[in-house]
Amino acid sequence: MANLATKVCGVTMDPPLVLASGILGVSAASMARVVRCGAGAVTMKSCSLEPRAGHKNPCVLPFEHGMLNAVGLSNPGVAGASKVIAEFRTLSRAPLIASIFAGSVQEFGRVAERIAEARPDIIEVNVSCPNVHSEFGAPFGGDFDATAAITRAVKDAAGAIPVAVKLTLQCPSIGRMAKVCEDSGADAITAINTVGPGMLLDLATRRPILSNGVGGLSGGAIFPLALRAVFEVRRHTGLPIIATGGIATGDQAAQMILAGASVVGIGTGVYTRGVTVFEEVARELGDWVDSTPERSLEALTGAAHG
Amino acid sequence: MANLATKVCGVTMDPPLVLASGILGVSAASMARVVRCGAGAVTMKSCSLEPRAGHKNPCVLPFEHGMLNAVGLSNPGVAGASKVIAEFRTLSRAPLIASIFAGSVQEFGRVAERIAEARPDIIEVNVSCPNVHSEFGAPFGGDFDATAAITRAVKDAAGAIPVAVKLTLQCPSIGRMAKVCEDSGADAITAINTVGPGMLLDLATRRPILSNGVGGLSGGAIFPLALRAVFEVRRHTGLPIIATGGIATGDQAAQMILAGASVVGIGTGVYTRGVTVFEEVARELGDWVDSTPERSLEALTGAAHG
Amino acid sequence: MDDRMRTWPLLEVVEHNPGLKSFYFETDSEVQPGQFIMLWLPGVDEKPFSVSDVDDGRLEVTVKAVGPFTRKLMECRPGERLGLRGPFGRPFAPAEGPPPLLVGGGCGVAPLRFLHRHLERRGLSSTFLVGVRTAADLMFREEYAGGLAMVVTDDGSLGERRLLPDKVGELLANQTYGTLCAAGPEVVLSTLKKLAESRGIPSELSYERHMKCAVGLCGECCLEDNGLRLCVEGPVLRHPLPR
Amino acid sequence: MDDRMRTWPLLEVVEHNPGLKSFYFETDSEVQPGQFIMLWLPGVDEKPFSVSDVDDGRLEVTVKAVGPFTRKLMECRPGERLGLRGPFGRPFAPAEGPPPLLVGGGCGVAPLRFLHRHLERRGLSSTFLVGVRTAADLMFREEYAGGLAMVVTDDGSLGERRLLPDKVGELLANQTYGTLCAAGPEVVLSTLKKLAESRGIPSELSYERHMKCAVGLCGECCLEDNGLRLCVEGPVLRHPLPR
Ligand SMILES: Cc1cc2nc3c(=O)[nH]c(=O)nc-3n(C[C@H](O)[C@H](O)[C@H](O)COP(=O)(O)OP(=O)(O)OC[C@H]3O[C@@H](n4cnc5c(N)ncnc54)[C@H](O)[C@@H]3O)c2cc1C
Ligand SMILES: Cc1cc2nc3c(=O)[nH]c(=O)nc-3n(C[C@H](O)[C@H](O)[C@H](O)COP(=O)(O)OP(=O)(O)OC[C@H]3O[C@@H](n4cnc5c(N)ncnc54)[C@H](O)[C@@H]3O)c2cc1C
Ligand SMILES: Cc1cc2nc3c(=O)[nH]c(=O)nc-3n(C[C@H](O)[C@H](O)[C@H](O)COP(=O)(O)O)c2cc1C
Ligand SMILES: Cc1cc2nc3c(=O)[nH]c(=O)nc-3n(C[C@H](O)[C@H](O)[C@H](O)COP(=O)(O)O)c2cc1C
Ligand code: FES
Ligand code: FES
Repeated sequence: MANLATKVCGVTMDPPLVLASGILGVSAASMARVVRCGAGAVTMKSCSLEPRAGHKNPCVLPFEHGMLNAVGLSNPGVAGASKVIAEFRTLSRAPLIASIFAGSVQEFGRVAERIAEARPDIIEVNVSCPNVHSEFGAPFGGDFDATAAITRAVKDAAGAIPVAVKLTLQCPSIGRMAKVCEDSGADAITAINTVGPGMLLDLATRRPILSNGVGGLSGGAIFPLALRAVFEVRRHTGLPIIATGGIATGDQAAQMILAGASVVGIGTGVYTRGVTVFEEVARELGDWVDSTPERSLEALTGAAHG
Repeated sequence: MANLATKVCGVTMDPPLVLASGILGVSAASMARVVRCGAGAVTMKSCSLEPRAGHKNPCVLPFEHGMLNAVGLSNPGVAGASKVIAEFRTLSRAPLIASIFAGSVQEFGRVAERIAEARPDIIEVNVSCPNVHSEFGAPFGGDFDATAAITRAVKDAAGAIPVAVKLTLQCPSIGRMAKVCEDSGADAITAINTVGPGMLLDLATRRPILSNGVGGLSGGAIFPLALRAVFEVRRHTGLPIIATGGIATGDQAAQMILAGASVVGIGTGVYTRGVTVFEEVARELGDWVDSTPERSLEALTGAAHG
Repeated sequence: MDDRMRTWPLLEVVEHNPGLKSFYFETDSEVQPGQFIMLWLPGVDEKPFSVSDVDDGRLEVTVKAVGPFTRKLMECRPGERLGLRGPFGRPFAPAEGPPPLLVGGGCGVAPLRFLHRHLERRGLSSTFLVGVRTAADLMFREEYAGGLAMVVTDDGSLGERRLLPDKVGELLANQTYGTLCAAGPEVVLSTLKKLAESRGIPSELSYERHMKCAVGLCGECCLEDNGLRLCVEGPVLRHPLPR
Repeated sequence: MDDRMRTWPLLEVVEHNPGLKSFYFETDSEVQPGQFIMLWLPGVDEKPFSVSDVDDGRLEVTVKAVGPFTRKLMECRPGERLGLRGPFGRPFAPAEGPPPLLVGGGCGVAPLRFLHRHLERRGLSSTFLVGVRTAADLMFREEYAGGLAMVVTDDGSLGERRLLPDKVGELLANQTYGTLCAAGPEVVLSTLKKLAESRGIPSELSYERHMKCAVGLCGECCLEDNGLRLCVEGPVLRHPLPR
């Protein structure tokens, strides 16, 4: 089978399939298991300076076409996350991406500085979580200047550790936003976070089902939106792209590669196809690469733009 | 069964199920048939000042979770549309909503003036089509000032005919946008248009499948986004709402009513459930209304906010 | 093959006459005679074509070059990947009882040929009449020259020199058929419809209109009088018509 | 009932002891003993509960009031609508061969009772032992007081005065069982696991951890040592463990 190993910001992921942030990313043991199930790298659940409790249940809500979630960024804080990184290193040699968020530009810098000490392979900057408006104001990810400032602050704090900025569709132009990140020093783009938010109501009680009222949309429903986002990011920048959004098959992963992704993130696919989705997508992706004249993922990356 | 007849801007729709714009809305005969299949009102395909050819095929692309389309607003121009209105009046007594779009504020006024002469029951202003960027610039629907100006221009031209503004999610806040429309004189809000746009690629040819490259996302995938949009519009305004986006069942229609919709639009549901979707949703909606203590749609409208 | 677009390698191309070819694709779908597929030439356009046979896992469409799309299609070679979605639409549904009369005019021969073979494979008999302007327009000439179908041409270059509707009138007068199944130019169809009506038998007629979505949404293919969508309620309509 | 949230009317509530009740819902789902559902009190919270029986289209859960959620639940009356999604997780799968030993401790009685009835309805025999601190903690006391199950209590208020693991040790020493199936506090489970190991029989143990998503995404329920998700790979784990 084709060699799928892929280098992003100097970090080798084999296969180029990454566990997306917020999925099974709270403990070292669970991330190590995801690696045993075929992931080439894992992303931790986003962490903040201090621990956060998150929202009450229901906070995850499957529906016919995907999933709504409003977990509320529950996390053990950067200190707890750093311990998890250290523990993960004892269990697995796969690359680990730490994900961070914060309520201000300065705080992003502080969290980055702290997490950098734990030496993750990449720091992913979550400027785009749709579930924490009230506490942190509108998501930074919709604002070019705020995103630029956060990117610079995190880069300053991260030292040699590469920084990926995770973008949202809830912005005027995701392509231009990616360019802003590139110009501000980002080393990679992750696209996309959940879409919306959305809502589902229960007819009997007439209430939103999610305890938070609304939640971010993920899964199959958003695949075409994520694909087009990746296509746009590639048109606007030369940065490597971690493509995330609705991917659960090799066909979808391949579309992302053609659109410009270097590696592919899987979140909700762990639900729709089970945790061995990584093994399965790797096999399907490999078969596809083998069926092309190029027989090389790198040569296929962005080929839809050719 | 419960009486479902609903008055919106003085126009009675029975049942309160509207054929959404762009679906079977090009000829009088097809709209009349949709009424025979149970729709309480029909919306015409959006028309512009001059005729437009639209995009080549493929321009409509079903996928697992919905549909992408980039029909490109093909239409016979306002003169042709006016003839269709006249013909529809000879075939059906159901209310007809004319949908208009244009490339400038002034032109919106001119199209409104012309279409008003044909006396549709409501004029719907499509400020939000995602498929005509290049020719008309970024969609007006993302810009508060542009949408306000268009609303005023159309209201001025429409005389006594009520005006509904059709909003998109691709704006900073759909609730605030609705308020802007209300303040500018709109009589109703239609929410939402298609989402995105999105893209799907063919692996073999490595091209986007849609001739236009990208297309608007509709159908089941967007229902939670549309529901939350309607909820937000209701929170920000007192205007009646025509809720559109992913609705194909009575349960979904009922969720929209609870979120604040007065009537419900169905587009892609005509594909997923067949053209008799209107009859079926009316029956299901009626059963639900009968199962509530209120037994009245009006009393249930917006009840999720209570 | 389903409603979603997917590309398939072209397995084989057979030229019947200049500008008249059959194209073969692998298929995994149940297709009924009278149904059509949407054929996508990437970068060019996508157009509807009747399926002219499905046999042994191979789907066949037979196309006449009439304009830009069909001319481009004539240049396609085996191995190229073309997009297919479908099958779409209501197929022929001849009534049980006396055998049907199958009538194909021009490109309308394609779906009737599938119907004819389909009935034959089920041990059902039918009478098959094809009519074209001139011999060079005839799809599957090889087959029909051998007598599998009655052939009429406007110019007498093959089979009887006769206008198609005249021949149908004669057949209907001399024998009892269960259903008249036909495809061809709309003017021909409306004459055939009247002939069937006057004999008191139902007709199943396939109409060719421009199609865009093929899934019943865009309204492009709707009939002017009753709003029926030819891509869903058609392309084969039974007379008298449904709602 | 499925993965998606839906509200169902509460059909009936049966009080076993103060703060210990069974709740009944209509159901259309196949549920296996050992599986759990997520129960939503709108406006309050949503928590996991083992199904304690499914009989005649009625799903039963049996709950002990231990905190804010379960106390609120005790106030629910028939007719109220509560949300359910599920069933989730891996059920008990006792090996074929000699009958299993079923052991329920505390609230762990609930899933074992379902398993016991389930086996009974299939004509399969099993030995059923339940253990609680004191008689008032026993779910289905009415049933077990009658001898359907062996009962041990820490304080001797019902059945034998005996610690649950001791009793299990005795049973295992005196008879051959195919599988040890158990649910209860984790400390008890780890003792039982060792007992089964020392006898060389597999154990199927149900673990109760806090759950959030119940569909294998959030990571809340993962085991510290191997990362298994109790909502998917559990709550019933077979020892030795899978990957
Ligand atoms: C349900 C359905 C089934 C069809 N089945 C077949 C089939 O099996 N084989 C086939 O060859 N075509 C079939 N067609 C017609 C086919 O779609 C057209 O031939 C095609 O659109 C021509 O595209 P073009 O760009 O080459 O020519 P266009 O530019 O679209 O047309 C060129 C000229 O040819 C005329 N024309 C279009 N179609 C025909 C026709 N069928 N016969 C004569 N003149 C025509 C047009 O009116 C125009 O004047 C079918 C159409 C429909 C709706
Ligand atoms: C798979 C699974 C199946 C379950 N099945 C059942 C069941 O059938 N019946 C049932 O009553 N409960 C069951 N539980 C436990 C149930 O989910 C908890 O009782 C519930 O979360 C308590 O919520 P609360 O807000 O009332 O109390 P909390 O505030 O969550 O807890 C209050 C106190 O009780 C303790 N506690 C929690 N659960 C238990 C327990 N089961 N026994 C003793 N102490 C406990 C907590 O640690 C805490 O100290 C199950 C849990 C899981 C994970
Ligand atoms: C339950 C859940 C929790 C998530 N939590 C986070 C998070 O903490 N940080 C983050 O950047 N993204 C988070 N996401 C977003 C995912 O990482 C991913 O970007 C998104 O779900 C789209 O990918 P998918 O369709 O494969 O799930 C979460 C998604 C889900 C479903
Ligand atoms: C094929 C197609 C064409 C459409 N054309 C228009 C249009 O011309 N004008 C408009 O305002 N909306 C148009 N729409 C958007 C619909 O009216 C509707 O807002 C959207 O599809 C969401 O509803 P649905 O999920 O029920 O389809 C179109 C949608 C589709 C699928
Ligand atoms: S081709 Fe679109 S409705 Fe028939
Ligand atoms: S409860 Fe979320 S992974 Fe198990």
